[in-house]
Amino acid sequence: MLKIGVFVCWCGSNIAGTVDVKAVVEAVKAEPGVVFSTDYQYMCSEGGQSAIRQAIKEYELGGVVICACSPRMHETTFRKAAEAAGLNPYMVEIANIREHCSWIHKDKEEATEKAVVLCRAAIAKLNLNKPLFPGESGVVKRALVIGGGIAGIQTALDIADAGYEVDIVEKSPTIGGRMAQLDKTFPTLDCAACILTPKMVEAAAHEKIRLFTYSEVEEVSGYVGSFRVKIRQKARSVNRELCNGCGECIVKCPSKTASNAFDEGLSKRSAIYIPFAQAVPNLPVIDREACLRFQTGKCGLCEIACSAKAIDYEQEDETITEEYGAIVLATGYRPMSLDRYDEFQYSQSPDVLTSLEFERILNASGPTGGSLLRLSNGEKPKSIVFIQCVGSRSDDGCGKSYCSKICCMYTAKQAMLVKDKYPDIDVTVFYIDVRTPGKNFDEFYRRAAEAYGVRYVKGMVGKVAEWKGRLQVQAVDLLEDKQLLIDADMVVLAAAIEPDPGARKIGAMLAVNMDQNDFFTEAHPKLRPVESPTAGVFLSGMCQGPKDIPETVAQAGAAAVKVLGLLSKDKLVGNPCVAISDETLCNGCSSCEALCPYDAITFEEKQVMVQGRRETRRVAMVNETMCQGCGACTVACPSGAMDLKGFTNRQIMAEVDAICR
Amino acid sequence: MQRIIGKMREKAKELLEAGTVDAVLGWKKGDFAYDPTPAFFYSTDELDMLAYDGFCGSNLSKYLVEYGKEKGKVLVFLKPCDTYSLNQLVSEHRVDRENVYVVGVGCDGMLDVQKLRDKGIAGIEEIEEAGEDLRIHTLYGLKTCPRDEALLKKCQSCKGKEHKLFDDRIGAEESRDIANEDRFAEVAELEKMSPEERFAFWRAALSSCIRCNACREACPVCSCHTCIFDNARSGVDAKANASEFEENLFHIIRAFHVAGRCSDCGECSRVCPQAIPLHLLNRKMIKDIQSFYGAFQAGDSADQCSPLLSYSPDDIEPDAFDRWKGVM
Amino acid sequence: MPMSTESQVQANAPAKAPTNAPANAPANTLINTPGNEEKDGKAFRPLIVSFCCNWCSYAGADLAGSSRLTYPADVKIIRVPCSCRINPLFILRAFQRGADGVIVNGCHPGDCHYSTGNFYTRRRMALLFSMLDFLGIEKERTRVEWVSAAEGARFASVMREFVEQIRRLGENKKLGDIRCKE
Amino acid sequence: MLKLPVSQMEELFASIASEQSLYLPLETNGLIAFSRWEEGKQARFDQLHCAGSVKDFFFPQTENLALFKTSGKEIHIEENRDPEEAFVVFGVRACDAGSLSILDRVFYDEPADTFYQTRRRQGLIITVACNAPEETCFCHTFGLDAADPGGDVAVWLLEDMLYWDSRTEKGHALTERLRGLFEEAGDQGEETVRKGKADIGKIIDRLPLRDLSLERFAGDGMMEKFDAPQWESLQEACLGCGTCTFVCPTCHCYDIRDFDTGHGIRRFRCWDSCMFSDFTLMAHGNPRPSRLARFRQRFMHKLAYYPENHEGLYACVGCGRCITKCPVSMNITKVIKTLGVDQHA
Amino acid sequence: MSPVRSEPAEIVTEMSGVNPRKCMRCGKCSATCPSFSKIDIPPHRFVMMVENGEIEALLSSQLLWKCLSCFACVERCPRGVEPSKLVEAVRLLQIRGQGKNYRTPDDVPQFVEADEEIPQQLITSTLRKYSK
Repeated sequence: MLKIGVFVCWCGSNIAGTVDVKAVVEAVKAEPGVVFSTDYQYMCSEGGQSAIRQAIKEYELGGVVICACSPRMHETTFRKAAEAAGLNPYMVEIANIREHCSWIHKDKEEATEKAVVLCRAAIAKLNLNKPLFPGESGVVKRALVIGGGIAGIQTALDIADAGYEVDIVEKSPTIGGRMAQLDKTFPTLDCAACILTPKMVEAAAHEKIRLFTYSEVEEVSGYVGSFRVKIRQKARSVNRELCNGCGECIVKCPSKTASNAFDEGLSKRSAIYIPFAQAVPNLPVIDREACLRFQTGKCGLCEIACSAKAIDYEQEDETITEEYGAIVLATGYRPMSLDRYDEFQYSQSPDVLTSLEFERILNASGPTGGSLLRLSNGEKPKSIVFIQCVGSRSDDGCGKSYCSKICCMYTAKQAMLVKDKYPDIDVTVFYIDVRTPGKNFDEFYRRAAEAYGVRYVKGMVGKVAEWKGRLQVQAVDLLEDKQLLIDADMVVLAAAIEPDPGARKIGAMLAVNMDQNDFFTEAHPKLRPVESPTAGVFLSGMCQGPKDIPETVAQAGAAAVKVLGLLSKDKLVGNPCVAISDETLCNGCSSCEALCPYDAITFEEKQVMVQGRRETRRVAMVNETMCQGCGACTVACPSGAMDLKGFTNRQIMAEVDAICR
Repeated sequence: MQRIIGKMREKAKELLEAGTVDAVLGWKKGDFAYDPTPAFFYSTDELDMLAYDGFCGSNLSKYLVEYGKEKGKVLVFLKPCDTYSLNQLVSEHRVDRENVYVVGVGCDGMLDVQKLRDKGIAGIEEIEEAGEDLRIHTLYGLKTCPRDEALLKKCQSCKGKEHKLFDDRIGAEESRDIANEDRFAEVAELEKMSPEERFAFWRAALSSCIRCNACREACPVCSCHTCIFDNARSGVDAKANASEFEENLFHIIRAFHVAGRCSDCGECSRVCPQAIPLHLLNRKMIKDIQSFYGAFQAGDSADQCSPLLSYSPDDIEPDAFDRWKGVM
Repeated sequence: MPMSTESQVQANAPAKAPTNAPANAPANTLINTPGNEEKDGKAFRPLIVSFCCNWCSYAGADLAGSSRLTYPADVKIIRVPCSCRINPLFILRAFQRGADGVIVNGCHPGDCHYSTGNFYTRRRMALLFSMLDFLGIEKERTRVEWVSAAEGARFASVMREFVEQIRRLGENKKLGDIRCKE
Repeated sequence: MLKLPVSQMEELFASIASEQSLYLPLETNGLIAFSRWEEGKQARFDQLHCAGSVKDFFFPQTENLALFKTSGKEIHIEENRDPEEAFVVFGVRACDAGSLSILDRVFYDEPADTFYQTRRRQGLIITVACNAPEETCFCHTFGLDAADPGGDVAVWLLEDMLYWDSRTEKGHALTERLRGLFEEAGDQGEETVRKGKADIGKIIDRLPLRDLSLERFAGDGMMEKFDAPQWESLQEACLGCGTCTFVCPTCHCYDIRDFDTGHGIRRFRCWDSCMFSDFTLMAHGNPRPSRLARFRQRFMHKLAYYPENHEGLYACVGCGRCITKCPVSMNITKVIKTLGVDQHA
Repeated sequence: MSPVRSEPAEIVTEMSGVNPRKCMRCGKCSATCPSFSKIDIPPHRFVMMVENGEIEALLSSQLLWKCLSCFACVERCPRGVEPSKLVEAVRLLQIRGQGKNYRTPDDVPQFVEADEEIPQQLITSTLRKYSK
């Protein structure tokens, strides 16, 4: 039987004032296994700890119970003390007789009685304790960033700058993401391309960074420190080694009617294309859906035009498998579809645009070459109306319940840009609230209103109608209680943003949950905002929730730091209190696998010894590195095969028994 | 359903001869009019002993759990309700679907010989199905009984005549329509009682328990290699109910362990030698699951997730369970 | 809950449960009903087992302590990593061994340290409590509370309230094990 | 032989119950089972068998043996036998009555089981002849006579009259105590009983299991069947539950277990079943690891090992409970029939 | 300032099944209302007044009778508040207050036959009242 020592702390008068410490020492002497019990003024002090160490040696104790303050306070202290005396640190149990006893009870007799019970429960548990040893696993010192927008680029750069290798997987042909589509950025009005392009180039040139553009993550296995990821590189039909990016192919391409996604579909592009001038890599890709060669077999002009012989119609998708220690999700966002907002004439009128479309119109590289024109007739508008919160803050089943966070600021920016270039255009913004928390944000918005004369009206637009070649906007001014009818030439809708739909598939592969809006959930909303619940998977940028560029960059850096913290370790030491499956009891039913939040349980066919016979059975295997020790599986397991080390069924029942004795 | 036995034998013969299957799991003729036994048939010349009549109530799915791969592929005859159980076993990886050839057989509702005995019919020698009636030849003369009055409890509220999985079917369209009582009606009756009355009801019922484990052994989802109640290391093992508490514990935990997995096949009540209405506990769980978490029946398909292994952020609070009473 | 109407099931139920008829017929004392009497004439002091998850409710209980917020000593806390570690067996075990009430405390739904643990707890306990109620066991003896680490005051008041509730209910007779009472 | 109009049975019961606890077939929870008689409760002789057998009175499913009390680190052992009680079981059939002699041989064997002994001393068996044997009856195979059921007192219920014939000292003593209730049966009564017996005999001759023969099992016959190939197909249906064992009037295996009450250890015994996977479980496991071995054990015990040790007496009385109660209709008669055929002769 | 939850307000929310607290004051109902020029209390204010318990004032409002029940506000409201249903409920409250509640269903055909010019919406609105 285990030899147990019990140490009852006075905690000065904190415990001893209400609990008769000596009586507790005496009462527990009769408990099974207890060979030694004593009390001390302050167990956590050096004197107290050395008393523990001494007793362990002197009485050859196999385990100790400390009756003191909350284990949340000093469990580690006492475990270390025990370890110093050669005891396994998990052979220490704490009876919380301060927070849960002396501090809440007045009556000394009652408190003493309860302290004895709590101590008994700890002894009963300790009698069933087993030495525990944390598992160790290695760390592959490379990181994967999924998504090559500003979030992904920044995370990758920060990791690479610290000396670790990073791969970026981006599904489109270039990195840059949404930010590359923007004209200017708030609140400084500096040009998006001017600040983004250098980062794109830096990422491409960085010796520690590899770019997998036009690529997708296909499969993920493994766990923190050692993920195996299958990446599919889609066929560009252009040999990236040979191409020199001259662009001759694009000029010669006869198929020029494909919708240009970079311009949000407002312009056309050729079948072979580079998304935009500063694309990284500067490498064309053939859109096989639009290419005559692929659709009809009759063309080949690009091949002829290419002096580098880089066009390769036979090219196929390539799949590579890489190992990583950490994965960062930076899958970004898109503006939601406005199909269900017909009252604003979005689908009917070319002059009703989303903000991102309008951004392209404002952009010098955009469909109008930067001149502000009505797409319906190419004329300069006289009046522009901005409508806020289209699809955001909705509870009607069509939109999003959340605030998209960036619209107030970019609308102010766009209004200001319009007014700056064309002071004669009337600009009206209909808003519900203007939300400007952020450094220099409110000042920025006030500048739009005060310095540029943008008219802000509190109230929503009810409908937009085409009328006599213009748009009639019916709205309300809530402060005046007036209904307004405004003639406008262009209407810009601040569409709600939503996570990129591709994120769902990736989330499922990595066992990262999504909330009801499809944003990835954090490990803890306040304290672990850039970590996903799956160890080794981190979140960066919009995929976690709406945020603007500075916030995205800040989060990208934070995610990078978390990755670095992980990669800088040679070994990962786990929490030894993890689930353990008894393979002789396991039915292989997979109940535990279904609810494990960490994907820590897998099943395999295994030879199992049962009553002296060998049988092949499907049994659960717990990955100790991935398991976080919640214990959900232990209750889901009908056969009782799954147990939790440190909190076994027998231990908890022994505590129950001791308390109810 | 004796009318389809010919086709069943033909099918079994065909598949055994073709080598498609290595064994046939069905029912074997017994000594009396009402006691066919589940049995494996390994050769075609045994097949004349294959039986299918009104007393084939046993759910053969359970036998597939222990059916090892080394024996090869097996043809199993399943009634519609039995297929729910097999689906559940397949979903729990307890049966390899590839290893089983399912022939769904039609069902007229199965009979309970005890119901005849309870009517005072003793010395049963032969039972004929004559339309809506049973003609029972006994040592003490000819007796008759309406067929519907001799149905097994589980067949009084049939989940339907649809086979939820099968490779082939025989007589599925010919299943006789039987009175289909609301399967939750009994549960609802109990819910209406006061807690004291319910307590008395269950005390009376469970105190009859002799812990023979028939309910557990017959239950297709109670398929643990070692039950916690047999496992000396579980801390709750017992061979008898040595106190009222243990009578309760065994059945509460059993119902909880099969919650979300129980296909409501009714075997627990059918096999209980003490006539304890054990299915009510399981049905209560099914009813609760449906009213708390939406439509769900284990065994409907092999790829659905048990409600106890999933959640919704806006689930009801545990203390609010009784507000949902009577919703179903 | 609606009061009972005459029902068939009820009519069949004998008033007192006759025990395992012959097996224990000659006065088998193993099976018996727990005694009803107040011990030594003292006021009834219930025994409450309070399971607390390590991250929220145990910390909440600690905060109650460090804020010196009192609640009756009848409450004894058992620490588990997460409320989802609590097996219905533990709850039944407590009742068997003489607990008069069991309360399960976890993080607020959505705040679970392990993200989803308490969601499972919520479903399991809803079904368990409903089943106990179905068996006629007082549903007031069991409770689930979500207590955050910041809710020390709430922890104390929930415990006070629960103890009071159990005190009013009296001793747990329906789920106790007579063998443990001797 | 004495007699009493059936209409006065209630008075008979009341008289017996005035000094001894009386158990007889009553309907409880939808089952007919031996239960304690109280005034106004209707005895049920219309079904042949009670759900449990008379064994339950002498060898109850659970029984306290001892209590180990701990105080500090010391243990005190206390005997905690359940209290003694004089009792009468009325309505026992020939098969159940016959089972007691099988149990007696086990429990009286030195060292005698004093728990069983005490109950046997305290208990009195009043049998009732089976006017309407069931198709599942095969007591005749074991030499029992449903028409003359034995016990301390044998009773016939014929033509609204109860005929009472005490057979043992205990039976005579009870008869003496109740004498005032009865009339002499007289020659006419004897004749009625004789005719009743003959009628029962006629039915027994028509029973489907009439010809069930143990001929091939006599002597070493069964022992030779240990390796019979038929066990394989017989056991395939068996679920491994303990129903047959627990309803059987002759099965008598038990386990001794300890229960930690928190204040001490309660040692009790309870029925065990050789069908259970944890039967006679030892450190290395169950000595019969397969279901086949466990299934075979039950029948080998009844038909070979027990007779081997008890002058050829089989440990079965042919009550037929296993036939009606087995969830999958596998039972001893099917085993006897299957093994009785020499397939590999 | 604090909203007084008077009893009529509760009746109105109960009758309509509308929770006015969901309103976030965007004004889209008023922006969308085709009768805006004819009404004294714009729909968004109507919702606010219900929330504040000012039913008395609403009972004498013209909006009750000028509202076309076109349900545009219901359709457009991003919060699912359904202002027109609140108007309907107050209107009903007003009618009941006069003791003129409930036409019998038999009245409907006469109603329709009496004037073929009768606007479809009025009939719809009448029928809605019966279903209350």
